[in-house]
Amino acid sequence: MTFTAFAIATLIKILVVLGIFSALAGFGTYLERKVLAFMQRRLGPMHVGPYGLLQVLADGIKLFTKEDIVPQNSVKPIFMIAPVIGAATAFIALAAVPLLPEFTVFGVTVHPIIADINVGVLFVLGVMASGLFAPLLAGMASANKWGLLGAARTAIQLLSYEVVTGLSILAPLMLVGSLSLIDINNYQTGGFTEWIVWKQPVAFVLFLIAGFAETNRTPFDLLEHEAEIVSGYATEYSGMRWGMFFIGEYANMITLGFLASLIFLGGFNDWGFIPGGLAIVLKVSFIFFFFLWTRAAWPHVRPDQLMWLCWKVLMPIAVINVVVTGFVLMM
Amino acid sequence: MSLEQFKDRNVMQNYTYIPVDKPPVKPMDKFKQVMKRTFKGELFVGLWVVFREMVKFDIHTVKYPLEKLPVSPRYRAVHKLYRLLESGYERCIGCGLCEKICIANCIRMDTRYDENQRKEVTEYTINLGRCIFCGYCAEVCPELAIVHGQRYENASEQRAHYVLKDDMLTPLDFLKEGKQQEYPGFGATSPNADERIKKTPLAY
Amino acid sequence: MIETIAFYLFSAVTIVMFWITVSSKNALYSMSALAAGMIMISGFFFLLDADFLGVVQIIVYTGAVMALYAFGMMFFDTTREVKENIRAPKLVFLLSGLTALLLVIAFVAPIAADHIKAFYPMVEGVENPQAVGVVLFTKYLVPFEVAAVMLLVAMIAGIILAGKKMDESLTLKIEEEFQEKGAK
Amino acid sequence: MEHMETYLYIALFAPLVGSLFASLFADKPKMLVTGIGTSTLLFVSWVSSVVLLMHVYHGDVVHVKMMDWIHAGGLYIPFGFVVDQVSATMMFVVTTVSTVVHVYSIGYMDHDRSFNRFFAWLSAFVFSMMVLVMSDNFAGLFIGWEGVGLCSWALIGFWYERESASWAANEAFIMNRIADLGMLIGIFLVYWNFGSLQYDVVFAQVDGMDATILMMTTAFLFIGAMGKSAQFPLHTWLADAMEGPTPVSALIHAATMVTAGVYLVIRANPLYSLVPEVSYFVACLGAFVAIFAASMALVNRDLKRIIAYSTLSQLGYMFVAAGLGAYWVALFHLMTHAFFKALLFLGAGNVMHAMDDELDIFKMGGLSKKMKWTMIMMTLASLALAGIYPFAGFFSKDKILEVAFAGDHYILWAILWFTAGLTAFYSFRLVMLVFFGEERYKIFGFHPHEAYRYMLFAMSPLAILAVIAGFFEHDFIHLVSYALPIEEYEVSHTVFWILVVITQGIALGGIALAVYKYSHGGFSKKWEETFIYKLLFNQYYIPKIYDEYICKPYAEISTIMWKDFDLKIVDATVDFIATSIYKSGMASRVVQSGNLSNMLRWMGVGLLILLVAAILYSPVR
Amino acid sequence: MITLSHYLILSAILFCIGLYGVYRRKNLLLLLFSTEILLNAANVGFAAISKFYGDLTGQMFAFFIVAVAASEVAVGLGLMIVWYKRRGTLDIDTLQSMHG
Repeated sequence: MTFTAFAIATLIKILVVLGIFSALAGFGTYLERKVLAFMQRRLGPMHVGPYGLLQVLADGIKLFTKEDIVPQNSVKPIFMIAPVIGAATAFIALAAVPLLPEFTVFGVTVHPIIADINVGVLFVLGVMASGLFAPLLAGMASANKWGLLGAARTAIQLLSYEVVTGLSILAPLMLVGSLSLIDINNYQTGGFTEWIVWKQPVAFVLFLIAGFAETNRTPFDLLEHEAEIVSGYATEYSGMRWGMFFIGEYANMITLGFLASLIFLGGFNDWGFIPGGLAIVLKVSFIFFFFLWTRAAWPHVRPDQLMWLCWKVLMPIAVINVVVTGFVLMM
Repeated sequence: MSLEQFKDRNVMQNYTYIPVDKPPVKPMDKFKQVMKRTFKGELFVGLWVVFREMVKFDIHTVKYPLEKLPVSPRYRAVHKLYRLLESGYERCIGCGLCEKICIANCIRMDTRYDENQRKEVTEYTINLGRCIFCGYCAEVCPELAIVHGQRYENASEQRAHYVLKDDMLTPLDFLKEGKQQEYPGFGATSPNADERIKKTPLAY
Repeated sequence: MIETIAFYLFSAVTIVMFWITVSSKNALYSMSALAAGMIMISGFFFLLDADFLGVVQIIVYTGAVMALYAFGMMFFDTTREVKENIRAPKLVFLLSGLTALLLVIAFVAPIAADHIKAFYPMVEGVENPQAVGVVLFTKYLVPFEVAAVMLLVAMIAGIILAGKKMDESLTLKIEEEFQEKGAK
Repeated sequence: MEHMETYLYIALFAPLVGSLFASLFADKPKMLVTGIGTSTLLFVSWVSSVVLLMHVYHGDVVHVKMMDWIHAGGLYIPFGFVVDQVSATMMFVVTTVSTVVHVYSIGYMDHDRSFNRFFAWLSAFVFSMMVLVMSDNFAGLFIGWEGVGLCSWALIGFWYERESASWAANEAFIMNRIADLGMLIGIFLVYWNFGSLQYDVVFAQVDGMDATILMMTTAFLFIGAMGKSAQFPLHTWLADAMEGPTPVSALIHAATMVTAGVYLVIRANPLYSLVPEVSYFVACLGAFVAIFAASMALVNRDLKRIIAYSTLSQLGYMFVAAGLGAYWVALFHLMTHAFFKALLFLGAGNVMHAMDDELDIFKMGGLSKKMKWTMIMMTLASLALAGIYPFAGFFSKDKILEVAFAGDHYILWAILWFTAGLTAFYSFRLVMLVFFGEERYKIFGFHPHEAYRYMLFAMSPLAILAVIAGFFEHDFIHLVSYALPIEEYEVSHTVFWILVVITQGIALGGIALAVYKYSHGGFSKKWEETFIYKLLFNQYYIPKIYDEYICKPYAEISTIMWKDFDLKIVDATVDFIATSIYKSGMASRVVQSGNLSNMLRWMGVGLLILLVAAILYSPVR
Repeated sequence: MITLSHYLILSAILFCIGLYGVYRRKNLLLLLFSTEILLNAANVGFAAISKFYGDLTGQMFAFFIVAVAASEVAVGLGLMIVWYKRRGTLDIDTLQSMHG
């Protein structure tokens, strides 16, 4: 492929991914509200459009047209950049994720991955990790004590759970022997029984728990715990800047869903009669639903419980899992 | 939901008492608790409950502006000022008890003697912005002239709207149509009041 | 082509970011700029086919180190203006400028060239993480283990230092503190 | 062979263990367990030595290499031990005497404050001595050599509160150091020329060596031997060393350490036998010392000094034998001498104890009633010393005379013959003055008493050996014939018997003279006015000469060097350097402001300089 | 075409920016920032040499530098916290109780 073709293809992929996932993130908020409502015997948004479907649009319009308030004592450039970091890192992380199996459109074979780097998993994790700068900088720049507390919680929570994420993912990587997500996917071509989740159930659970913390979801959403610190790092934000945090958060959730599906749940391989492309969408949807589900079911934890859970429960389990995996592999 | 259901205040049989243990202090105990709670499936119980509710789709939403829940007769919403059924005069005799008893200081009245040497109420305002809807005024009124109504939607664009006496006073045509119901609610005598009265020595 | 563009782009951004880091009076600017610079550095690593190093750079530096610094900043209340009494700024410029000049001369002149021999040549067809792993766990096993121990020690040291009671030092005690203790 | 190594290590290290054990309690008050413990361990060592002696009796040699001691560059000195016939004999002698002395000391040091310390040092000495005799190389020998010197110093100065004791200790130590320098030079010469310090390696290469080198080597080694064995002119320390506790004198200054010089000559016999000049000098010096010391013993009034001089004299005999090439005779005399001289000293210790540490024999007399067993044992020892048949001394001493006569060294023979007479005389002078005659001690108010029973029992093995050791001559010859040259002396039967008779005659004559004279009141006072008496009594004025002509000029030179050279030149130079450094430090102190920022800038300056240097002097440019 | 010299010069420039920061900064935290720049500059140089000479040793060095940097942050930050608790400031000029 020539350079130009490559550039154009990549550009198109970028645009498509950006567009789809922005929309998905918006749609995610609608889904969340609906699912939560149903689980709480409510109806959720109903008034805008049929079944409230246009609520997303309404919210979007509201956010875009709202006044962009920048507090006087804040560090303005950083205050303004922080939400962008949040959204950008979420999308950059998506760049190394193979979203679908290869398919052909108009006679052109499309690899639905923007950049296939051979350290894919690490790249995704790394970029998602650097996403912590969004709430961190936002909280520190916004000259608000709740913001600062939210930033401090960001630092400890995301930093700690990164360790668990990395360690939990290490064991499957040892099985596969590659850091490329495509290789990991191909490892599980054998079908349902070949999914890594059966070989590494502990790692899967750990990865999910850590994922909750990394994406800042209930029961670990301490960064913006309404009952304690108003809205945490986002206290001073409004309008589109506030919205960007949420686009980032939902994009991260989807990325995580893709990661979990690819690494543990068989990826985009055909699943029985279901074609691979649909299979992965189903899996990601389930994981996304699972995020909402737990939010409806489970309460928050306290920050000290969170740290305790990370360092004294999850991390040792993860290390033991890695060691056991190592021994098993050696034998 | 019928009114009878609403009146039944005996809810004790639905209460569930949850035994509360002392929280664990030692790390090992904490760990045991986490393990217990994890593997006992309590977490999954929560998940199952919400999932069941979602699947059952037993929606309890009241589409409020479109449908409203019935209000208890003893509900204390915006006041009503009643008129005498026969003459159409206001029931208020200007005794000033409500003004005295109001703990939010929201009732204000001016009175004077009219030409018949009867007391006449010239000004009567209730500042709903300040009112806490405690019901003392209705309770203390000897004439059942001021009572609490059922109107709880009192949003407005101006504060001035919160003190309009005309909104509370039963309109005359309304009275004529016989729509002023005798008040059984808060501040009114209970239906079995006669039985509950203890006879005083004077009665003999 | 794209490598050249990327190199110059990254270079420019990195230099600007690092310059902001060292010269800004606002500590938050410094930190953000440093973090940005670190990510750009990882871009160089990707350009240089050191994928694994690049990812490590992102995870360790931006993920961990800079977050720790941010945490420290919250501790030290330095999220705002930093007052610094800078002495002899000209000397500073002179020193670093001269060093830069000399270093550039040293690198432009082919002093170091043609004298380096590859001890662990990269093998074609082997991915970078794999190659890195092989070298790291054979030739550099002992340094690797030592580095691991060092990190562990540093972690323990950090915990102990930041823990309670460590700010009470007998040797550095100020006179009043002793009297205070005595009064109790 | 394996278990023989075990015996070797037991024999070697049991005393060390005892010493370390006792030293644990060195600063504690008396604890009987230290004495008993060290004695037991020494007994164990003795048993091992006897087992080793039995083992080597038929010509086997136990040789172990314990470790590489020094291995630096070309210098390679393994640390090993050898038990051949010579060292087995020495080990037997050393452990026997020291076991006896240890047991004896439990009684002798009974009331001493530093009981534990004494046993720590005493056992340490035995260990050093064992190292000395068992080492298979000159380096190990030197270690033992210095070790016994150190222990000797500590034990002579055991009662360090006494000025005289510590003076005597230092004197002994310094004298030995002077001699050790010679010894060290000798060892260096050995290493330089032979490339090794191992005995077997060295002795195997002896034949092709240059005569001059051999002569120098042997001469320097002999200087060391002279110091250790207190030969003229380094003899003064031995008499002064009597300041130490009597068991120490018995063990160190009679039986073992002082014979180390003889042992060295015997051990190095392949060297000495090739250098007749030095050997002859050794013999002459030995003969001179024999008569020289005996003459001083004639008039001395000090109980222990008399015995010390007799020790000197007997060492002279041994050197004569060694110098004349009859090494086995020297060794034999060494052994017998060890037994009876130790016995003599221990008896003297009993007497001292009885007399409250009084040493003047003219204040004693008639003690035989109170101390019968001591008297008997000391008389036996004296008879042995005098060389009367059938006591041990007869066999060895007579052999020496025979060797001298057979080697046509008639002058030496005459001197030794005369000395034998003197020996008999002074030993019985001592016995008579102490045990017989009028009871002078009563004048001075002493209340003598016999020593503890177990002390006497401890001495009894020595007494028995002093009597019968001589009869083992043939066994001894058989034993040492594996290690030493045995030469048959061509003396006809008649001559042999004549010699025996003459020697016995003069010895008996000496005894008779002493017994007769001192049972009748001794010599008259006018003898003390004669020049000879004064000369002898003042030890030929040698201590005085040393003091006048060596010590004092040395002190003066030292003073001059101190005041003029040291203070004015050396100190001034050093002070100048120090002051200049101090001043420059004061001047540059400001640089060290403690300000991190400034330091970082200085670091930058350094970096800049290095960069310039790197660019200018790049090796790959 | 980008050659080794490009990278090395970039590395040198970054290094000198870091040096400038080290000389100039008086706040301990910001001083540590500058040292991070120094380390990163070195890392770029190492990685570049590693690439252009086809030798992994450079990358190995870079890895160990990263490890060192991480340890340095942990310990350095701990020390700074202790210092800040005692003195309430991070100015280097207050940190000279041992001047000669």
